[in-house]
Amino acid sequence: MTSEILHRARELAPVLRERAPEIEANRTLPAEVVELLRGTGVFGMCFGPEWGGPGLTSMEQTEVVEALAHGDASAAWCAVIGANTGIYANFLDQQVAKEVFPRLDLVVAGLLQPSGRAERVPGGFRLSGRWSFGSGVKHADWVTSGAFLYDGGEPWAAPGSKHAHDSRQFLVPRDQVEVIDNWDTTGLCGSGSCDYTMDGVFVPEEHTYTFATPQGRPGPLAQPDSFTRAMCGVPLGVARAALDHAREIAATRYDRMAGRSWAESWRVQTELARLEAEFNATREGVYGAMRRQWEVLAAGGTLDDLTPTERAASPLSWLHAFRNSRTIVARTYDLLQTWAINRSSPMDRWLRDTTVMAQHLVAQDRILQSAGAYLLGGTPEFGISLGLV
Amino acid sequence: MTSEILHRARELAPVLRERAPEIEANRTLPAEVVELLRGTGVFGMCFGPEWGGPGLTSMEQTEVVEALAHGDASAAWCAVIGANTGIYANFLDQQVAKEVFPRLDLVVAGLLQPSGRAERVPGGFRLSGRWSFGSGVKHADWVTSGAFLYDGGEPWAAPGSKHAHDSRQFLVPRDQVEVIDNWDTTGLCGSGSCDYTMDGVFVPEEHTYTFATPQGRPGPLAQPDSFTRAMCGVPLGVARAALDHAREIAATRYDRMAGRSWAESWRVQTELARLEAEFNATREGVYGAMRRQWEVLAAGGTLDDLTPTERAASPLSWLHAFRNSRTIVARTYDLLQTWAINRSSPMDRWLRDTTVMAQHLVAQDRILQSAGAYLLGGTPEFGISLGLV
Amino acid sequence: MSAVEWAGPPQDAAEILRRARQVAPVLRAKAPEIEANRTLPADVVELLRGTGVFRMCFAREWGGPELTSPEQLAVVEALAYGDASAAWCGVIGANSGLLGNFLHRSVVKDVYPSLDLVTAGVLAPAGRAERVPGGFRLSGRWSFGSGIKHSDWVTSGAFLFENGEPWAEPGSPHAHDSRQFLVPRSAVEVVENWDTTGLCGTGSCDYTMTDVFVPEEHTFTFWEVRGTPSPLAQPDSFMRALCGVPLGVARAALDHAREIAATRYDRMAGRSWAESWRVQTELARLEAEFNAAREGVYGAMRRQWEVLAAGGTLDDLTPTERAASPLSWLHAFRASRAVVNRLYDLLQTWSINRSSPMDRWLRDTAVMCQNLTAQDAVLESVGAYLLGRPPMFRISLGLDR
Amino acid sequence: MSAVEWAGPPQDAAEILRRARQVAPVLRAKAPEIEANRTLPADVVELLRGTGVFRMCFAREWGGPELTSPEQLAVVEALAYGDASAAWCGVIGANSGLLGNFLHRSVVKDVYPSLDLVTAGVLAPAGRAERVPGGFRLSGRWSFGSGIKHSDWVTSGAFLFENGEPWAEPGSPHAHDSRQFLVPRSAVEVVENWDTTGLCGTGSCDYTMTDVFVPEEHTFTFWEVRGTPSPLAQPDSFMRALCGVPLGVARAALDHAREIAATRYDRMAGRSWAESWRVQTELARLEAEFNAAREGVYGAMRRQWEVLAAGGTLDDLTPTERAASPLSWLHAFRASRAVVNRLYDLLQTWSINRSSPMDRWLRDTAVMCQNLTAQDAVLESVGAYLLGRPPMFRISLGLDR
Repeated sequence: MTSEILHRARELAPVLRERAPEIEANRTLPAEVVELLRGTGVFGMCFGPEWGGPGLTSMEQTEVVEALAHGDASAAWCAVIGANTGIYANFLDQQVAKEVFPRLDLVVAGLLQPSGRAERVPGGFRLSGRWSFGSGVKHADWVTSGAFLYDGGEPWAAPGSKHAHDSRQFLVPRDQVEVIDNWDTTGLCGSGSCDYTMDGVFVPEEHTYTFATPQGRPGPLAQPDSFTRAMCGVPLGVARAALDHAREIAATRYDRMAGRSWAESWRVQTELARLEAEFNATREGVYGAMRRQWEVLAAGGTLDDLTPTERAASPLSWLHAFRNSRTIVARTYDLLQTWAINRSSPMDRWLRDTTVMAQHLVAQDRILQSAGAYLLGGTPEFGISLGLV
Repeated sequence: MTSEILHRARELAPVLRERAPEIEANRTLPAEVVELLRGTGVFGMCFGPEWGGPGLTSMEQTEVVEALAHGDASAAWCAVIGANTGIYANFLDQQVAKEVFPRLDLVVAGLLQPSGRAERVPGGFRLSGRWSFGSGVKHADWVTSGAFLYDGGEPWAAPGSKHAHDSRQFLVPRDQVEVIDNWDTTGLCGSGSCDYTMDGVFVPEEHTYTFATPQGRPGPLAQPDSFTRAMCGVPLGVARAALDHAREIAATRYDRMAGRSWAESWRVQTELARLEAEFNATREGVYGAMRRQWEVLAAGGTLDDLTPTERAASPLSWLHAFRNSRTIVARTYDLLQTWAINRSSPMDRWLRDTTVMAQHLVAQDRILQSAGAYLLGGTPEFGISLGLV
Repeated sequence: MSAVEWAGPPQDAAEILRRARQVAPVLRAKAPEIEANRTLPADVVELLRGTGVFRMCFAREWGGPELTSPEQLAVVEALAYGDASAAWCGVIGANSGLLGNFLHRSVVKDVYPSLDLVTAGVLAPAGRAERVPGGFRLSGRWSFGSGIKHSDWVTSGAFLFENGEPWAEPGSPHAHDSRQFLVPRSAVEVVENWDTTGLCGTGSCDYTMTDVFVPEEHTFTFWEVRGTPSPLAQPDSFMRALCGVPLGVARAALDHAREIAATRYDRMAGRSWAESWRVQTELARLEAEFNAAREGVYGAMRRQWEVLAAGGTLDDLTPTERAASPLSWLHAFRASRAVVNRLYDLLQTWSINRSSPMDRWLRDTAVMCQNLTAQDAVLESVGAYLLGRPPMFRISLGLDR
Repeated sequence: MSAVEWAGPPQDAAEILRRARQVAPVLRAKAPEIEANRTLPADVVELLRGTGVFRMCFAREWGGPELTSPEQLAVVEALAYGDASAAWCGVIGANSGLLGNFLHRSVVKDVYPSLDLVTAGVLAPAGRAERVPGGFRLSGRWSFGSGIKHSDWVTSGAFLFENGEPWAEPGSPHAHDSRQFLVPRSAVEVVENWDTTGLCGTGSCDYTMTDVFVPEEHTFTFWEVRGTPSPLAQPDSFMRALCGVPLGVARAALDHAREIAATRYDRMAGRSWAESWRVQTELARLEAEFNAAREGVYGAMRRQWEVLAAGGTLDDLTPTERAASPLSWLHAFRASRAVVNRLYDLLQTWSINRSSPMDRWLRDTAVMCQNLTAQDAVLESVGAYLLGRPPMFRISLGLDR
């Protein structure tokens, strides 16, 4: 089962590469591309055997994402986000989860950071607000959104909560949100990461959840960081694609001014090798931290059973993957010089894709701050990045 | 007169280079080396014509320091510190200055940051404390030290002062301080930057001063930042020396494994050129900012007449000079590979010298913080680096 | 918005610089349109023409303002502060006045009846020129002809052939000589293949010629000065001001970032960006790097100008000084691009939308760094020169052919 | 302090690793003495011997523990956590067991009557071996013989000569063949020329031999496996664990910096270092870079081991996988050094005194990065290999001679 999804992802990659200009131009995934992704089984890859799903490990998931990103970054981005459905299922009431996800290939999109306002009403909440960067929201089946809770107009927290103001996730059908067509980047264009709004949408209590309380079977995919692990497969897949592309191009070029083939050029040889070294280290850094974490979690442990160094290693490896992949792409672009600049070269797209991607929260300096503060006994700004909830 | 000091400094450089191992081993400048420096006139270079001095501009001073550092970093470091005598003279009562500096080639050393405690007594202060990093203190004639003021045991500030607790500089004869022999680094060894202490030393009022109040002729060398400008000549001189050395060595080496001379090697050609580019930019960055600043100050303006960008440019260029020179040395070391590692290669010493030097306050991140905060309207931690007193 | 009106052509450097600064905001506003057009719109060309940038290199003997290289650089920086593509076409178009120093004196007035005409074209020899009575028949395809669509004249490098055989002048150091060929714009066919996402507006298309007759007197080389000797009548002079484009963009990005940063508040961290160590130190670090890169260019240029203006030649510079110029150009390109990249990251998601100029500057600087002046070949050549070996790319050092 | 007592030689990887970790603090305490001595003091050599590091590569058929490459690497990291020079000599000395796979089976027991003997020497052919009856007469000078002073045997690369003429085996791909020559330590003359300020304690002196007779059966090459085939009987196996030295040092520096940082207070800024964005982000960034460099080594090594242990050869790896190993070693050296340099800066003046280990680590990593495995020649060779061209430095790829 595992290898089947990976196999299909690899088979789909060249198709995605071909459709990349169309995906870009569309500024969100074309419906047909969504169906192609669905056909690989990627959207269901996080559902465990208890759901009849394939239950891929985080390492296996990341490999699938890398394979898709080797084809197209936006498609892979939407795939990894859509694949989180099976992770959210672990935090919902299990009966409700079965109802909202009658099939394993439905897509949930949305912004998890609490940005909206949920007023308590009988049986649930009335939800309003505006959420940014809702990647894949246009083709989603459900939308999950973070929001702060209010009761009678006042900020509300559960008795004994460690927060002054509690927040939760709210799952609503896609047709209840209004998408604002404001995703207008030149990188990762096809992710359709638009803002969306809701105004007084009723959400029943049982469609709300938090990542602090798993309700499904405990396990490595019922952890507060589960849904961020495989994202870095996107930059890694793009970087690998760029390196492969560069090796292929370099093998065919001749430098007339210097009177030697590129394959004989110190510049090309050393830079290509240096970038391989950096890519390998970056990628192994991700998988190494992930394997260690999985080992502990699969044995029934929690993130607290990791040493601080091991625990910090995961979010740091993701950030590192985003940043180094982007650097590798930029340097590969320079390696190919004017062979990179034309829109017909995938380097042009990859440069823009990795640049935009690297602005995502998981690659921001605050991750460094939080991990460093955690290691030093200081105050992390963004504890959730370490699974500190 | 100007060109005479520079000329002598250049002539002295090879002598200093030869004595470098001895200077290192001695962990402070040998007396004979101090006299060689004195002979160049460097200790008097900041005294203006009104003192019968040569009145070198900051640019000219920096060139002298670069020339000495081309020979030996520790000697140049002590030279630029000793040369500040002529700058301190601008902040002392002019009659007192003439008494304490009867000749123009005396050396003042000491730590300016307020670290000690000065209790007000009739006619002056009783000064106690421990000061760190007193470069050149062993061969100094006078010692200047920052200290906080106390009156009747209580922190004291002048009426109307913007500080809660005022500090001042205290000038004492060298024999009144106790030097602690704790300078034990492997870089910049010869600077003898030992701690020193004083315990209840009486300092008459007229031997105290602050950089906020020039008492000599106003001008570019009577500014709160005057004494930090030429320091970056030390790393710049070392980096230039390393580049010259590498070019010389590279021109003679043959790579047997590759079957080509180093002069024909892409590795050597491109790296040497890249380092020249970085060195030139770094150095011109210093002189460009300095020239602009001098132009404004020499016309009777103050630092406030510079645009914020121009004002920030000076301390940033110094930091940049320290850091980039060190990087250039480290990369030159790598360029020469095993030809750099033996103690007989100056690269070994330069690597250690520039590493230690780069820990000086002028090269620390807080300079970046202060300049950035200044440009953004935030709060500089260390305003004096921008001449904000 | 485009209604910038001036009374007649500018007379001196100060006036050209003033006008360049004045059009910069107009260019900034037109940037999306410039991008979309993939070559400079006609009204933008006229805007540039009005600043005097196209005439800035013309020697006084032809009635030109003859800006020094540092003055030219400042003009280019000012234009690039508005739009990179426009500045790029500005500095390329300004080559007309430089070519005037190498053309036969007899034809300069005919070729350039106005000082505001634009010359475009590719100098590296790529075509083939067959000697015929009175001149040559020129054919070939040249790549990256920035600004060619709005140009008046096109200059192109080509190898010389006589009766189908490679030809070199007796005593030439080369086995096969090349020259520049100046033809009217109408003589060339433009290939519509400039399709980048950076520096889009330069219209740096390929162009071809087939059997175009070029009279002998419309040919020249950069090794034979026919005008009055001057610091601008040097083989490297047309490369000097190009790096004003990345420098102008980097300055614009620094100013933009400072402005944005001063207004942002980080809710997660609970402090304003102005009080954030991250923002403070990174902004300061980038100022330091930018200043150094920029002063590196001006410093090398001033020293070179000083020697040349005193009647010296490039050979009167020390090897280190001579190497400093091409190295400073490369460094300016690369450092400016790094500054833009890091500012993009500094502003995080405030950079990614197409409405942010950071998005465009990122693409512009990535593409411009692929220009020959910013390639490793320059490092290799300068390094070889410093080590006493023959450099491959000699013109960047102004080395005699 | 040096009284570390163990009951007999260790029997397996876990025990060797445990002992290595146990001696690390002792080595750290002795580091100043090791430095000052410019070669390992005798008691430090015995300390290492006691850990079993020198025997760790011996195959089971010789009674050795036959650690896998990842296990060896972990041992080296653990030693380097204590002292870089000691770890360097540890991994070099451990070559005895690897050479056992290439020596004639008949002599292994004679040469290594104990598994704890140390082999030092320089593998790159630098000397000259003249064929004589029964063997060779060897002369030459070899550079950088780390650990030679305390070694029992010395192996040296040399070119073969017959009657004064360069000699190659019929069918050899080389015009001139070379081999390794194993001689007792007493046969070589050590030149006292190791005078660095980093990695001081390795005593990596030059050594010479003049006309030393080496019997045929004490010669070997890395292309002919004479022991049982195994993942360690490969031409590249002696290079694999060396990068444990920089990795161990970098880990030590990271831990040291974290410890120091947790206790410092910045009076000028008015906050503890633990709450400083500068310290937090830089420490985290360096953890990320270290982890990646280290996992890069283990990842490539695991994949290689998997293939070799299944009976495959290096040719069964994809080119990308095969290139990954030497690249990961180089990267480990360079990244570790960068981590140390940046931690030195992070701690500012808390690093500069000789009493801080940062001072030593700075010098150690600077010198070790000049080792061939960390030089650009590796990048060049691996790049050439990936592009289908003949690499210069073949052994790092385990390419057949």
